[in-house]
Amino acid sequence: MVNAIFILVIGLGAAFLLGFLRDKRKLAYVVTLAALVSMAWIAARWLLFFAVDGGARTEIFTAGTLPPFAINLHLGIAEAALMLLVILCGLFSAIYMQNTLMRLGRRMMSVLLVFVMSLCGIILTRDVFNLFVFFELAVIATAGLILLCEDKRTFAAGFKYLIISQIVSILLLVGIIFAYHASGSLNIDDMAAMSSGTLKGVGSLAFFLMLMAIMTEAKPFPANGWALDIYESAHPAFSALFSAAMAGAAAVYAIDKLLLIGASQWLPVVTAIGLLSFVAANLLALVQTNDRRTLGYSSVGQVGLILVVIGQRDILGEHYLYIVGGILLSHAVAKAGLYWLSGLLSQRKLTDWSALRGHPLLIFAFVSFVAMLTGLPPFPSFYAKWDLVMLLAAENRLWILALILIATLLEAGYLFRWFGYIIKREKETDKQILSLASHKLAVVLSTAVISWGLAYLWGELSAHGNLLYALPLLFALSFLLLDQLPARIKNSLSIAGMVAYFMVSYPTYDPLQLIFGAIFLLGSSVILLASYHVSGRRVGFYPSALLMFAGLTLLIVAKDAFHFFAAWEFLTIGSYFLILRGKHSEPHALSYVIFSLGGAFLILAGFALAAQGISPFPLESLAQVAKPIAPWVFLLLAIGFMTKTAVIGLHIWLPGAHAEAETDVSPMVSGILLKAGLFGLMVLLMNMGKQSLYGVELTYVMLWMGALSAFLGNLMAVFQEDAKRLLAYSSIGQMGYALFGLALMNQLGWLMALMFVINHYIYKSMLFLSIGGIAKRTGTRDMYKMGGLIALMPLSFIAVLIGIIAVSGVPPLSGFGGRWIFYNAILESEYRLPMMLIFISGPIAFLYLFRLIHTIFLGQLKDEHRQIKEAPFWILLPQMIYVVALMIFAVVPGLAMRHVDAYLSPFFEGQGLNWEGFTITSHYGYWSPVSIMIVVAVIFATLFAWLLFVNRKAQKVKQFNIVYSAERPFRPETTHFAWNFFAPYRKALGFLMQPYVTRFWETMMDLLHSIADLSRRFYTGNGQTYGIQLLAFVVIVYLFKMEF
Amino acid sequence: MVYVAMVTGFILILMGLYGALTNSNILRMIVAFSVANTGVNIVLVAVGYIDGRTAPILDAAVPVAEAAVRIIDPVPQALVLTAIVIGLGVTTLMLAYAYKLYEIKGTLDIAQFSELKW
Amino acid sequence: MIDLMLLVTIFFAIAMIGAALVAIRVKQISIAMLAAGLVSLLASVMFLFFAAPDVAMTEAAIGSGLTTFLFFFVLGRVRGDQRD
Amino acid sequence: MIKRFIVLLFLLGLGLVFAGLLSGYSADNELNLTGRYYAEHTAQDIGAANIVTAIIVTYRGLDTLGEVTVLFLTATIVAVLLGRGVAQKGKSLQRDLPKSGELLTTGSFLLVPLILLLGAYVFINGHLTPGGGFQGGAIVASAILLMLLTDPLRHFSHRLISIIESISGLFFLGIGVLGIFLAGGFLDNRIFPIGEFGSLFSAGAIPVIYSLIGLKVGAEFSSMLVNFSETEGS
Repeated sequence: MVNAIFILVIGLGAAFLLGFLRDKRKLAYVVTLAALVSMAWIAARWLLFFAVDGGARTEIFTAGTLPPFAINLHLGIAEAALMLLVILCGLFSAIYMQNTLMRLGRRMMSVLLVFVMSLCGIILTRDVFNLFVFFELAVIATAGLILLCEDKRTFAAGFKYLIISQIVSILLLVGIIFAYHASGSLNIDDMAAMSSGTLKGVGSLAFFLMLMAIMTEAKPFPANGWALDIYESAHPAFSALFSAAMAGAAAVYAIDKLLLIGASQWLPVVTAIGLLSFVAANLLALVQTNDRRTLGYSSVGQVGLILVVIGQRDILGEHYLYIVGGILLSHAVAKAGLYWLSGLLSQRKLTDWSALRGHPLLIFAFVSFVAMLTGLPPFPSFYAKWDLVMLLAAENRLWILALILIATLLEAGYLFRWFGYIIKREKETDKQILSLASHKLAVVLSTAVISWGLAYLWGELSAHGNLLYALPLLFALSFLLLDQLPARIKNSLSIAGMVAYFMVSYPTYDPLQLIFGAIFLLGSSVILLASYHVSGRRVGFYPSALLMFAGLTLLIVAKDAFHFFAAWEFLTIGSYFLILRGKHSEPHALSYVIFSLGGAFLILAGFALAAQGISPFPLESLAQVAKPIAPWVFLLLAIGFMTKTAVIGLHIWLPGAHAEAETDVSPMVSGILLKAGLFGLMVLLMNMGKQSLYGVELTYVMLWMGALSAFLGNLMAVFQEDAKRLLAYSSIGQMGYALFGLALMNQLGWLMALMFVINHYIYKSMLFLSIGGIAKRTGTRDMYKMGGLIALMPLSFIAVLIGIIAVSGVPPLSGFGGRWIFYNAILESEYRLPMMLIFISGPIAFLYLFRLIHTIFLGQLKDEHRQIKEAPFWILLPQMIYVVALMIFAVVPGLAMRHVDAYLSPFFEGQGLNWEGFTITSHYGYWSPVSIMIVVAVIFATLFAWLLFVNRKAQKVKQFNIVYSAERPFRPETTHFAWNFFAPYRKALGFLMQPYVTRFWETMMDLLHSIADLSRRFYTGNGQTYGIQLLAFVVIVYLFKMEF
Repeated sequence: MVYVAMVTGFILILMGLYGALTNSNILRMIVAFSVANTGVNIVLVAVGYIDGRTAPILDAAVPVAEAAVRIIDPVPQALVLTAIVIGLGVTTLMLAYAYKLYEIKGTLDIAQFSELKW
Repeated sequence: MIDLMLLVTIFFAIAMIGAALVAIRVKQISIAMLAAGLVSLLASVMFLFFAAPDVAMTEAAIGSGLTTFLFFFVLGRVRGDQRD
Repeated sequence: MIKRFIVLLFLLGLGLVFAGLLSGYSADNELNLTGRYYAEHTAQDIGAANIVTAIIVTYRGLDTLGEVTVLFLTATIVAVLLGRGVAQKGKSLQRDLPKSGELLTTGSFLLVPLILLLGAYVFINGHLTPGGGFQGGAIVASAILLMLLTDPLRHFSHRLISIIESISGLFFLGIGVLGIFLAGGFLDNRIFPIGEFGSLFSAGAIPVIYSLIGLKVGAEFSSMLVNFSETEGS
């Protein structure tokens, strides 16, 4: 094995060698690359030696003398990995900057080499003064590399950095010399080995100065204005190095090393600084519009997170390397990738990134990087964050846990908003923003490949198993490769895959899983039939949809909390991509993903609290969670799941997301995705049962939430003009029923909730499809703009008719069955007051349902609609399937329900229903679906025949044009009878419709933004102010540390 | 004596920092930093000093055998040497930057170079 | 003897602080630069008392000599901007 | 005014830290472990009379390598920084400068070789007497400075400077690497015989290394000076 000191020697030697190559730029460039490649090769060999052969860490002595009398270097797996990261980052940046380096000549190349070399030196050395020397080298090289950019402002940024580094080196030198005086050594291990007595008094102060100085290189908030200016103005390839290699690898590793000396009493300081940076930087990033500055803030935040992990290493034990490595590498790869990506664009506004649209590979790279940064599966940061959160909760460090999750949510917020810009913002066609040089492209794409490689690696190393081995996930990912195929072929493949998967796996499902599994797999296959109506390639649709379905499929079979949560994240992300595809869905998709991730983090926190360090944590163990924390676990999980079911208060994301989605996506997210929340609630309630907190029974609260959701959801649906929004609000109400049923905590309630799962899937999918088909033909979703479509779209009419009968729960369709079980269930329990709300919401539902059929299909046909045709065949086909399914389910509900009933009965003793033949009996009566169907059919047939008979002489009336009295009203729609149809009710109940909740969340957002906008003014841009801030930072940390 | 030097060093550091953080002229900031650097060097040398001993050079006056009790600690001196040279490097770089900044804007007022902010 | 050394050290210390005060407060930059060079030069003499001839040489040659020259080189280029 | 006050306030805080350092400081009466080791072992192991030199060149040779690299970097970056957009080739820098006096020109003509010689002496004897590569390098550079002062328009060959810089740097590295193979480790000076203690050719590779450092530092300082002097005044 080659001595690792050759990494330094080669870097330096090549830099010196370049002095000979004044006019031979090409050769100089080749030498630079060759040096970097050979450095990387040495580091990689060592990494393999440690990782694969299990080699022990080695010491490299210089000057033939043992430490502490000469400088020594340490080489272990962490050093090898970090050096490989740094060198590869340098290599990629060198390739990326080919043109710039060639233009500026050999000098810049040697500066780049020295920069990379000095970072390796920082990582390797075990001597504090040597650390100082390498840091100074890195600082000076930074000041040089800043010049790579043509931007005149970079000069100022470089100077600001030099001011800071002057202060840093003063602090560091004073610290070093007093540490030397206190310990008699300059060697880190030596100092660490001394009794902690050396760190009292002078030693401790000296250590404090050293720590603060090195900490500054990690750019902690608020002493980091200079770094942001560099990030904003420097060459993106250098920013990549500066963020990923210098701050994110070398500086944090130096801090890690230094902490060997400071030991545990300094860990809280590092944690606090890291947390502050993580939260503040992500908050400030919310109001940024410049892409590179945004990335800079994100970088500060991520390094802060790494600092938190370092500060928590006392509880991480053997997981420390895995966790810190996962987060560190994720940040490095993703951040460098994003910076390199930003170099492809010539404009600096976040919205200008819409230029990426039409380049699926680049978008894929972007998504991978963003997912890595936010810690989504299957990337290393996900595994790492999971373990971190588990351990934090086990040690009861809940504040840290909470702040980490909040800051992560903030980060997800602006990153996904950015992604929304890419997908949805108008491209400026007159400007050529994107330039795709092949070497730059190669760098970006290979970084994306590396990100997936790391995802695989971390999965392999994980104690929970590799997520990438899950078949449904692989199936979804494989569609990334197939994305060039025509949509119809991909559609057939998806349907075939999902049906086949169901066929193979259903024997292993229990009845509950079977119901959900059938909906998730077969149900979505039926909806996918509608997707045949789209021609072309439909890039991005199938990977997203299948990712969501993969998440759903994995969710129901998840055995432990880790896999449950991973599946939850998958379905969240997949559905977010799906929703984002809608034409005007950008803000709605964003609010969806923020609420969903917020909910997901609550779930994560809940699991962490429950597990108390047990890993893996089986879901059944939720039942064994002990008393004082059990209700809190319940609360966190319940709110998390209820975010997904859009309970009132957490519902504001739903209407927009469901209504603005594409025609075939709306039924997927409404009919199928919402059930994931119910499934989660069932798992929760089944295992934890009733919990009470401060004397309040939590299931009782849920009952009220369900009742309120049912009532208010339905009420809001009544006043919608937009048919799809109406259906969306109706979903809130429907989910309220289901929640209510579950919260009743009796068998009938549960049965009814499961009935709802099936029913709601069928009729909501059907209604969304038919309304979607109509909207497609008429070009509008506003009901008052339609009318009289019954003759033109009879099949859609039938679907809507059947649908609303089913929804409203009147006989003979299955909705009635649901209601029947429901009322039985209510009678079983003693909650009368919420029950009233539920009863009232029934008729309310009827109001909006009536409107759906009345305004769209009856009345007069609009002029502009005379030529329209029935909805496309492929959209109609699933509707007709649903009609049949509804009929069957109405006649023989027992097909599915009796198994579930049997499955549920062990949980609730002696409350089951009696299933005999076609009749179902409860304590309060019996229900025979078949006879009801026959009775209703007879009544219907009789009435219909009578009507026909009476109306046989009916005349057709021609439509006439209404002429306003020589004047057009200001808003023409106000004169339409169907506009604001329920105005009288609005007068009575309008006070309930005030968008309190929306206003609440909007105020929250405004507040966050104003805070961010105010506090970022703190970075005045004046280098001197930055210097004062650094000084203030040091002094304040000192005063705090002295306090404790 | 050591304390006098050390106090002087610390005072120079603080004075230098004060000058660097209050003078808005870039050149004057650099001058102030070089004063602070000198202060650091004094502190470093003072830490290595032991009263009544001689320079760590072995010659006729300090035979090898008595070295351990006759000389002062050589390590801080070695560190100061390095620190001085590195300080020169940074100062030079700052001066070059100052020149460049002047060329861009025709002023040396640090407050004028704040386009990058927030 | 020792007292004399102490006195001389104190004298140099006061001189240095005085020069430093000039360096950070005086109106003309050129004088400030010279004062900073003087601080450095005084320090290098002081290093001799502290049995550090190597450091003294370096400080004299680099800290006060070379640095001051570089200062003046740059000052010569940016003259005309003398406001504070 | 407020700014000054704030700065004063925080400097007071920093002063508090320093005061803490001072009040807790107790001067040593004995050499500490490291210092004692150097005092006792330098003569036998390294063979250098000047212990500071032994530390700089050998024990902490990696620092010194870094230090030389700092100067190398600085010189390089200054060249990039000041070379940009200034001194377009062909356009000579004809400025109306007063001719330097006859005395100065003649004086420098005589002095420059002497100064160069002194510089060389300082760095070659670094292991015996105070001084060494850095001090010698600075002296060498002062000769260049003198030439610049007498004739500001004199053109120095950047190429020559950078080749001296590169060669001495590479040799420095090369000797360091030889240490890995021939002696105990990177930058070990015992690749050559240690020789008789106190003589010029002793202390193994130290005189060679220090001479290389002297050359390199001299070249780097000169490069900085030349670059600064070639910038055009505004």
